[in-house]
Amino acid sequence: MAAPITIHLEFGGGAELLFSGVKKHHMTLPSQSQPWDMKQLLVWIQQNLLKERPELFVQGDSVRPGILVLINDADWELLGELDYQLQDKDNIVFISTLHGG
Amino acid sequence: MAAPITIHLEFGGGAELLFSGVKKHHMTLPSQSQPWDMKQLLVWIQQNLLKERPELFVQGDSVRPGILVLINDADWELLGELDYQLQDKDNIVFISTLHGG
Amino acid sequence: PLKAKASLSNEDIMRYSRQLILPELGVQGQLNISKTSVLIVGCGGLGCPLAQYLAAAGIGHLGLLDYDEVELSNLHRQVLHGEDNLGQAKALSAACAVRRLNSTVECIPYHLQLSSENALQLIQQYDIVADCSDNVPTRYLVNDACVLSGKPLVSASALRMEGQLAVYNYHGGPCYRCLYPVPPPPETVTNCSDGGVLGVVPGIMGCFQALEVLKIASGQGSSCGQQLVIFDAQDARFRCIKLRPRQAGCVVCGENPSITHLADYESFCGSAATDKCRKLNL
Amino acid sequence: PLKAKASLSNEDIMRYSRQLILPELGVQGQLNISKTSVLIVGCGGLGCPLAQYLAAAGIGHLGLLDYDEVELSNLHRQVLHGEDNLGQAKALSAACAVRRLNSTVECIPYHLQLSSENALQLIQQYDIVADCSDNVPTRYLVNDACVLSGKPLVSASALRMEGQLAVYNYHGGPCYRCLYPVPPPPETVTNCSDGGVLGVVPGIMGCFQALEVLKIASGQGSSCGQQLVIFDAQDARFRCIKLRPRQAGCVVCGENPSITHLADYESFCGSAATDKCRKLNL
Ligand SMILES: [Zn+2]
Ligand SMILES: [Zn+2]
Repeated sequence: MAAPITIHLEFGGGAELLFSGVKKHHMTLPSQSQPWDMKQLLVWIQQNLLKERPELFVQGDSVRPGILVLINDADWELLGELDYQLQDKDNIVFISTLHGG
Repeated sequence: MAAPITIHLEFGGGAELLFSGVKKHHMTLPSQSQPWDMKQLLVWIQQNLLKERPELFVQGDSVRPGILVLINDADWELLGELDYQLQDKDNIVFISTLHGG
Repeated sequence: PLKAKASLSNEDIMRYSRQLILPELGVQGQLNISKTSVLIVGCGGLGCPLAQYLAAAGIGHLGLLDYDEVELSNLHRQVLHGEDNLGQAKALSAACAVRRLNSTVECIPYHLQLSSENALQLIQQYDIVADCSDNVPTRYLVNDACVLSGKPLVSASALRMEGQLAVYNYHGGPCYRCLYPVPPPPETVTNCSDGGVLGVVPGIMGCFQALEVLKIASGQGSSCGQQLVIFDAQDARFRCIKLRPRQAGCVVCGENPSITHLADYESFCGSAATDKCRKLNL
Repeated sequence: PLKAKASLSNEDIMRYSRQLILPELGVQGQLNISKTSVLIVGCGGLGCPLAQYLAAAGIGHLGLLDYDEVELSNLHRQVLHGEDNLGQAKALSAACAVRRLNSTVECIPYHLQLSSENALQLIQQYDIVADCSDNVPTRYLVNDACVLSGKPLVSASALRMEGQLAVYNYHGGPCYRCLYPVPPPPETVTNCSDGGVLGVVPGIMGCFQALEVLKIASGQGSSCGQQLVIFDAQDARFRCIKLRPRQAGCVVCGENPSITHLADYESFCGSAATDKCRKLNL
């Protein structure tokens, strides 16, 4: 069994509007047999935080195009994307790309 | 005996000009009987890094007026100033106040 | 202080529509901005972008103070002044540029040096003060005058490729003297004439000042009240520093202040209230 | 490309003296700036401060591109345009303002929409491109044109109280498509007309763009080549994100690019190359 972990979730660039406008969320993920990975986190967010219009946040089993995922201030592509295993106190940011000028 | 510790020193706002223009210094402080404190660090900097014109950096046993000391992104006044005991991997910044506009 | 506008005109609604729809601002925030008066001390590298964005955003009343005239060596960073303004008073040149941008802003140029004699009388007429000056004595003078008249002070500075910003005397936070009780030895102070400055660095810092002024004016509040923002343009890196609280022993904002009126800041600092004299390069 | 200046005139030395003395710049850096040409795509909230600070710093040649005319609702953030310029082409209005500031800058206004037909021919004439546009199709178009012509792209964007900045296709780093291979669903895209924007936020981001352009032009180099800077104006917080490297599979800058000429970006993105149509607020 992996122990429960706490993570710091942030939404920005407009993605926070899907979460009642709240940008910062301190979350505890329950213990489970395997370590948490990003793929499971996305499912968990849909079930526990994202109350409506999931198609504006996820597409298939990943985030929709135009949302960048950052793990501890690094592009998640550098860390394995969906396969990244979450560590206690990780900071995960979902940020919508801005296009205005 | 306290073990040797590594610290990250930074100088900015012009204070780096006293250190050959080098802003960032990774340093290992040797082991000593007592834990290192800021007062001892100032002496150590004078003896090991500051080659000339110490009066532009220190005054008495503290930094000269107009230099702000930051310990891990907090004003050192919040952490005991000269009495703060250094921890391994601390980030210590000495920044000259700017007045231009 | 301006009399409160009860509502926005149709033209106001058109002009400010893109910021009115922000939930953080809204109609009430815009009305608050339109009834706020701001004194800008220094119409140079910081004061120019600051005045520009405050005027554009619809600030009610802008005081533009500078004793100096526009020189060719100013134009690389003091973007409200153009080649046609060389030799003109900066305060007047800036006021003309502001009027081109937004004629609904009440704008008063002060072509004078801020001094112990005039500072309180001037600052008392404004809601927020922005320190865009370029020398140590003026920074202490502005601070003390803001503490004595109870005004928030949005302060920025820039040199070479670095900038600093803080909001002093705001919501119970520290003042400039809480942080810097003793002025720096004059031989350690570098100004922009001596040390140089990349023009867009005060540009960024002046815009940042405008942001914090607008957040205070609109009612949102500044997030820099007990913080110092330091900017390193070479690394493109900003850093947010948590500062000490208001100091009980501060001689101007503490519990037993010994400074109850403005004195001689040039002799206190051992230097002149201008950036024109040459000092050691540090 | 401009022919290289061999030396600075006495007037240049006076005008740029405060930045010439910076060790990071020096005479060679200033000469480099004076022979650099920059195309600014979009003369709005980002393009105005960018053009202003590039011109002030003595950039050699500035292309100012915008298809649009100045409207009252632009003035809260598009600070090169004044009330007298309402109805004028933004490219022309911006060029006039730039000339007031620095008549030695060669400035060409382009009152047109960047398109697959004209983008390559235009961009090939410039050393650095700055994306200050306001819509998704233009951002892909500018990116692809920069990759195909081998130009660094200094890109910024702003909305509500947030901003983003990155330098693409620079020193072997990623391009915009490496990061965003698939355009966002049109219904998730918000523009400044719909979502609003606090004017000084593009002000700060446009100044930041000017800084990175000047660092590239002078020879210092940008520190944002594989980085994304994100700015939250409410918290006054900047964050620097380490980005993925250039992607071998990128369709335009990868090892086997399938995009070798510019196509139809509006249909690729499912939206128009303007920020004027209304979309869902997200
Ligand atoms: Zn105080
Ligand atoms: Zn690519």
